[in-house]
Amino acid sequence: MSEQPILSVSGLAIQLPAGADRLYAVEHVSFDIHRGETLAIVGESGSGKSMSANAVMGLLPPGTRVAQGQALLEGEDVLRLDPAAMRAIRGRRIGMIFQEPMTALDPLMRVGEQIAEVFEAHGLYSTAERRARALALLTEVGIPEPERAIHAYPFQLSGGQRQRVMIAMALALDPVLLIADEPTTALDVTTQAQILKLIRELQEKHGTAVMFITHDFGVVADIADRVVVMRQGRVVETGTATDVLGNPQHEYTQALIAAIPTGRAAGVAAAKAERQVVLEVKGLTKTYTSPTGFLKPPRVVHAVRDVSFTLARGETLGVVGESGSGKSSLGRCLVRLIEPDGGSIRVDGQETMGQSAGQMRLWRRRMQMVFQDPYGSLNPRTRVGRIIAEGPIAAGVPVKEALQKAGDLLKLVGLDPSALDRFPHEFSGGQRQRIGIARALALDPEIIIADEAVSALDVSIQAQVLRLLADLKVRLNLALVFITHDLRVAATICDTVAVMRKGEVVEMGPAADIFGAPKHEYTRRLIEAIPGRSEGDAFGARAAV
Amino acid sequence: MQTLQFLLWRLAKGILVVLAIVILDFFLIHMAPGDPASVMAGESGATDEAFVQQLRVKFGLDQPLTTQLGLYLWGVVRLDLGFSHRQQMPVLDLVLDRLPATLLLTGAAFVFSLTLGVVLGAWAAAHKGRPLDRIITTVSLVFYAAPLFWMALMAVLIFSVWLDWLPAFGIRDVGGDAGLLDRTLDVARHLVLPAVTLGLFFTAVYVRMTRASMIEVARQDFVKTCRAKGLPERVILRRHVLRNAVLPVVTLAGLQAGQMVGGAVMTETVFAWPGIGRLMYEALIQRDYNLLLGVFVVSAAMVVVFNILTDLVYRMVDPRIEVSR
Amino acid sequence: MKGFWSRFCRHKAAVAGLVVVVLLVAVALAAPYLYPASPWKMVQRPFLAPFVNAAVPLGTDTLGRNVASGLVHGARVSLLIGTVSTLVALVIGVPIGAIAGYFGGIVDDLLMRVTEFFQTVPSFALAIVLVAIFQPSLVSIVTAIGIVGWPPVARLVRGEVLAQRKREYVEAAILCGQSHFTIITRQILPNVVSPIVVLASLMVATAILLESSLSFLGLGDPSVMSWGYMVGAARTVVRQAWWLSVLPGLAIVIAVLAINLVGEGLSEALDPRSARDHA
Amino acid sequence: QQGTPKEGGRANVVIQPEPPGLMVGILQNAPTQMVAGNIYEGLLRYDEKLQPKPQLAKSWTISEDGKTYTFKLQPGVKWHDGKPFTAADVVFSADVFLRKTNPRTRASLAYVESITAPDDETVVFQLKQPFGPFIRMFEVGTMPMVPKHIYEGTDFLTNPANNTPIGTGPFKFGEWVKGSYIKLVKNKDYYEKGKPHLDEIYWHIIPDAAARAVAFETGKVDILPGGSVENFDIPRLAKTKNACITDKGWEFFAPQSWLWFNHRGGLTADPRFRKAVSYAIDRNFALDVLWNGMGAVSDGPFAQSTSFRDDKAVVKYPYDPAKAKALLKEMGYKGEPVRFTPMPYGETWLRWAEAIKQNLEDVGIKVEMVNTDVAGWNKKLGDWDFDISITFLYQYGDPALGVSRAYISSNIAKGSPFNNVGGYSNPEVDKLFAEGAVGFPDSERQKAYSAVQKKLTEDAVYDWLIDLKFPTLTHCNVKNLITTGIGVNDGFKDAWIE
Ligand SMILES: Nc1ncnc2c1ncn2[C@@H]1O[C@H](COP(=O)(O)OP(=O)(O)OP(=O)(O)O)[C@@H](O)[C@H]1O
Ligand SMILES: Nc1ncnc2c1ncn2[C@@H]1O[C@H](COP(=O)(O)OP(=O)(O)OP(=O)(O)O)[C@@H](O)[C@H]1O
Ligand SMILES: [Mg+2]
Ligand SMILES: [Mg+2]
Repeated sequence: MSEQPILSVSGLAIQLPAGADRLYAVEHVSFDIHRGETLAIVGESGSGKSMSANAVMGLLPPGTRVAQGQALLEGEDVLRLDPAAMRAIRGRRIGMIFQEPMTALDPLMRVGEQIAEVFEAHGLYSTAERRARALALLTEVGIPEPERAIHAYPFQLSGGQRQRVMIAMALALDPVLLIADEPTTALDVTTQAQILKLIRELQEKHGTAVMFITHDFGVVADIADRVVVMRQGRVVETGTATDVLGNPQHEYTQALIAAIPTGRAAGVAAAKAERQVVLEVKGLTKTYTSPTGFLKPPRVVHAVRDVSFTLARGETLGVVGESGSGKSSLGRCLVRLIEPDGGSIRVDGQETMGQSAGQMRLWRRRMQMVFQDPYGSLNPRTRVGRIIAEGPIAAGVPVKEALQKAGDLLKLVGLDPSALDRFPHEFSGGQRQRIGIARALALDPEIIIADEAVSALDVSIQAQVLRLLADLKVRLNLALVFITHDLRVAATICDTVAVMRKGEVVEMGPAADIFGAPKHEYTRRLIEAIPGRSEGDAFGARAAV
Repeated sequence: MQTLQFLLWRLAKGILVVLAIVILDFFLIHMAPGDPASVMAGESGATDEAFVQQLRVKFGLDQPLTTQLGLYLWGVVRLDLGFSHRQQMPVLDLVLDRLPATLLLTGAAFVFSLTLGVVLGAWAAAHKGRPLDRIITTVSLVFYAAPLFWMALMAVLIFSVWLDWLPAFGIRDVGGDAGLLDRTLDVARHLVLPAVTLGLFFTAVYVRMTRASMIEVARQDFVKTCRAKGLPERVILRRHVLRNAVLPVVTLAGLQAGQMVGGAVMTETVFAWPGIGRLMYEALIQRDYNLLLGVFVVSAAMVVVFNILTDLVYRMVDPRIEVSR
Repeated sequence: MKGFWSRFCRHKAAVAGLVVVVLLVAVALAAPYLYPASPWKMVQRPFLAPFVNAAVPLGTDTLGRNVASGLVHGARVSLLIGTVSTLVALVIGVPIGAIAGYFGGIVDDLLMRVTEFFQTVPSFALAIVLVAIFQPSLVSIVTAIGIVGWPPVARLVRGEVLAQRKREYVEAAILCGQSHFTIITRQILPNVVSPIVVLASLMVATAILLESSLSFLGLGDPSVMSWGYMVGAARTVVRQAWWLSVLPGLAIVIAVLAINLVGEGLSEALDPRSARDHA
Repeated sequence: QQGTPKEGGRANVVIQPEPPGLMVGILQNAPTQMVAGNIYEGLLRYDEKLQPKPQLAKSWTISEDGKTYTFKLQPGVKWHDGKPFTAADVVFSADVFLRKTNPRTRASLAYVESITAPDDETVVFQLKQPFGPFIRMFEVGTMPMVPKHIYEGTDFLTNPANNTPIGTGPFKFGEWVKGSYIKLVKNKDYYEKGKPHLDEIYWHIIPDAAARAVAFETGKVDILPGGSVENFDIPRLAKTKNACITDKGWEFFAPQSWLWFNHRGGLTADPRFRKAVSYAIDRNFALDVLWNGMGAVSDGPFAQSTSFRDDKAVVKYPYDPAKAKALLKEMGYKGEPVRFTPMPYGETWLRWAEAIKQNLEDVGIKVEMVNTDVAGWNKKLGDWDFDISITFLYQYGDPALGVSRAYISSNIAKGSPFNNVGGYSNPEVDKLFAEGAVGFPDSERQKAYSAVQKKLTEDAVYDWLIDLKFPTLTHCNVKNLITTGIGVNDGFKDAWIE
């Protein structure tokens, strides 16, 4: 490692505008990336991972600025370049991929053109050649039918395909450095595995240096050569992947690694003598028909097909499956946010199908939901206390009493009751999710449906929330339907797991059985795609500790 | 093919809407005090009851309202908008006679205001928070809030009376048999002042809309992607931000284009532009029911047409929309 | 509330706008004390230019009435017409838009067709017909302007509500057992208030100007002095007495600008999130 | 009389509002008459003193008993379509066509027993009884000649020829671009040799008063007929280069403005209240400020230029607020509101209404203004739904033609804003007006009309305001434009442009 690093960052400090949560987004950050090497930057949300990457890219958000330090790209300090010179570097010598494939592409432009734009930006090739190269790139990143895809608009591609387009764009000019800012976080396991594989292959082929930002240690284990761990704007630990994962020095790193869901089935509730069934679902079906035009056959999607299960108090049913398999649709059918087409849902033995809105309002209190998006699921203009108290108030509880209870609930989910008077935006994602849980608990439900309740959170927070849920489940003797695409999470918390594909439950059984001895081929594929597995037992063994 | 189906579907719906509007308008108009017979009688300066009654019978106003409506609707269905007793001409002829002038004026004003509004709005957005932004938004707001007739008159004073650059009123100079090119140029010269005054009023709206929309879009992720590609800021703004930002502006523009058909009364009056807005206003003042309804029907039809056009434009600009309901 | 104020005060322009609005309102309220005589009273010879006679500092109009007095008294009526008719438009447009956007389906279709009806009739003509039907008076004028003005509000609100409707917090509210009414009013509407405020501040201008067109046609409320009336009446004498249209026109422009600035400041201040964006 | 005429050229004139049509036999509104006066002709014209002059009739005689009117027609007159104009056309026009289409003419023709054509060039009107004003009835607006060969046996109102009017006048219909202009072209076969002098006339439709003023200033139009620009603009325009102004040409119409009082009840039924109003109003202010001093203050039901006006007979109510207050006090007026309906005929009228309201409030009368648009105003007055309103009416030179209609009880009928809408009903007045109409000779008429003027002013039936004059503005190179008592309405056959 004596050769000159591709990128060498030293003493980087980024100043935040006045009034932000801290003075510097990052401080004293230093790291090197060498040719052909993958450096993973991990750390909880807000630790300054993206800021560091953006600084290198010269794309800091307005109001922030580099206060100190240098970033040498092949010996040249990119932090001191004028905008024009920086633009010449972007896309050409440094490529970048972002987290959100859904919004990272211009919705109004064909993807072929968007790729060709990279060449155009740097004044390379003729129009025809640009197109040819775009096509070659699409082929290289493994998009099916690239000839057609080149004319596609982003909305016509799946998330994984879009991320591939992003990669094609980032690698179009064979940059020496690729910065990937959580490129797989928004994808489901199988797609994530494919994208990771793709990045690795391309890196090997082109010898690119990769700066990979993630909060998922599984991914780190899969892809990283070396690791930088960040916390609150500072680097707390640096080292090779094996060292950091196998033998973390800093207590924060240790805590992070400990927080990773083990992937081992918990298998607690099995001992319970007698199941007290609260929810009984039989033959539930939901089909979406969306009209496509005048006098044309509508598009039909079988989102839920003939799903049946029972759920008892104190039990957790995990629903897993890749994106679009119908998990959310199932959850929503249960609480009747969408109306199922057929089947039966019994709560405490009582049939709920075909009830009037008024009747529904009564039993609905017994079945509450925790949502995925900690931002979207809390009304930004309502104070937290009110958000939690709304259910009881609607049920006729006096406002004062309801607010008092909301305070208690906040304590229950581990928040300070002073939070009552604040607005959601003043909380972190994990805290917001706790608020969401408190709200679900406000009506003393028997059943809670959690739809991707921890997917948007980073590991350490995820672990906290999962623990909270597990704890509440036991304390309040709740029945829990836990929807997730993260099999490790499902394995950690669920008693029973249902695996869904295209609306159908292909396999259902105790978590230990499903993960230990998957019967269905689809389940096996899902499990294989879990990041970190291929790294072998170093990780798995440690995680089992 | 899909577009054609969509068009037919929208058209069918549009026709129903127009019919419903005819009925509502019909009653609305008849609720206003006075009727065409009394207005006509009044104008002649001397009348007797018998004369007014004779007119009423002639205009069919003596029949029950529902019968009148029925007759009218039956006419509309056959594309016959009735007869203007006052102007002694079929309503359809009168309206079609005036429509081109209005379409020319409002069309020009529309294009002018849309272009200027989008350009200025984009410019303001690019300088958000800086003086240029403030100046653009404020000036456009002044044009919005200033009385239109005053602006019109000032424009006439400056450009017609003092500088003598542009004609003050009318759609063309009468007389002479000039060639087609000369005639076109003549009309174009007459068009400038009214179109610009009318356009300036609407510009403010587009400036605001474009500005807000640009700022919104500029925050989106894909803009960052573009930067990461190394695209120059200029290109990003024009090719990506503006294009995405223009969608809501298109919606608004569609709405406004429809409204413009009937919305240019003041401008047409001040500039003696022989358009439909004036026709409508005169018909209203004179309670020329058939003519007024005719104008309403045509302008409603225009609104429907413009709505469809907007949707078509939208479909062209935004690939995500396959079918809008 | 404190947060609201500090957020609002961060906008210098908005604060300036607020100062102007407050001044205007103060002038309007003080009108009877500033100029106790009726603004319709003919006090001097007609067409007296401004800054000539100290008793009529802003000159006199066609009939020799005091322009300054007219402006001061007119502030009251014009601000009233501008704001109340905007409120009327909001009172009609917001619920219709909210209901259409929230319930969707047939309800939406139906309400939007109604909205379309009001949009296809040229608004100026509709206002004239309405005022003619109900007799010109402050009430009928305000109502007519409101009726003409609500469709854009409804459309805007519908669009925004439609977008909010899909957010998870609305679903959470449904699960809480809140009624549709509560959800619309307490959950959704506060989130769409910003664009409404901005639109409304523009509508104030339109309302004042529409009143001037009406009174020019003889359909104003003849018993009250307003800027719209002054502008309308000055129309035919622009050439010989520029101040008759420029002064009330200026008053309208200033009021509209100020109200707009306040509107923008409000819409940002109303949003608790903006504290962060602005830091 | 203004030097030697120059042949050729075009007159650009403003017309406002756009006329609904040009068939003057059917449409009696002002803009129609103004344009159509060039196309159609009557048997006679009238000079400024309202004395008859030949037109289609080259000479006429009135019998001793005042009951037989014999007209000799001009020879060789042709309709614009080439057909000859004969006595049969006159009989058809007066006896058939206008009886059906023109209510004002119809009323006067009630005195006519028969209309006959002894030969092609002679027409005889035989009256039932003497009718003094009859000789004033042959002007083009009141009795235009219409072609029999086109209209006989058709539905006059819907005859397609109404859109392409055929007359005998000095100009023919050329083209009408709706909303823009009406073009008339020279009638080369006009029977008066050497006339007209102009090649064509363009009537420009410019709906906005300010734009009309600009058009005049920039030389786009040469003639602004009375009422086509706002009064406020006239002094300014009159001072511009090459501008000439005249208030001639309204003698025949003699428009007079007054306040209607509703005699059917309420405050306005009380003569003391009406008198108080009359005293309260400052007519001179209105004349100076609103009408640029053109016209004259009115003090009785007969305008200054109307025949049989008797200054000594009228009781006058000059501006005297003190007297008004005294009268109000006397009648015990306690501030009950009175409704005042202004006439929405443009800014001048609205401003005037505001001034009047202010005058009334100055003496303590509480006024409630009721604004409407034109159609609503017609309806309100026609339905008698008002207390006080303002109006103006033409007097057509003779009290029997233009004055009596507002006072006689037989003319009280709902539906028209131009009959006796005030509802004043006095058998004595009815009788006097009837006597005046048929009195013979004129001294008899004068007696009756003097008595009527006294009676009406004593009663303060209405509040007469101003005898209006609508000045005509032209560029000074337009010569000989106004030669008769109906001014611009009488055709441009004598006019030329230097
Ligand atoms: N535009 C901005 N203005 C002000 N502060 C910002 C801005 N963007 C980020 N920050 C702050 O900078 C710090 C680091 O943010 P950064 O986006 O780098 O975190 P991250 O490690 O990428 O987190 P995540 O995993 O959530 O993406 C945070 O404290 C954040 O609040
Ligand atoms: N409102 C809807 N109208 C039509 N189709 C829908 C609708 N909602 C979902 N679908 C379709 O139903 C299928 C199941 O969607 P669902 O959201 O239940 O999947 P999911 O398993 O929750 O996926 P993810 O992991 O991405 O959240 C998908 O194909 C989706 O496109
Ligand atoms: Mg980040
Ligand atoms: Mg889902």
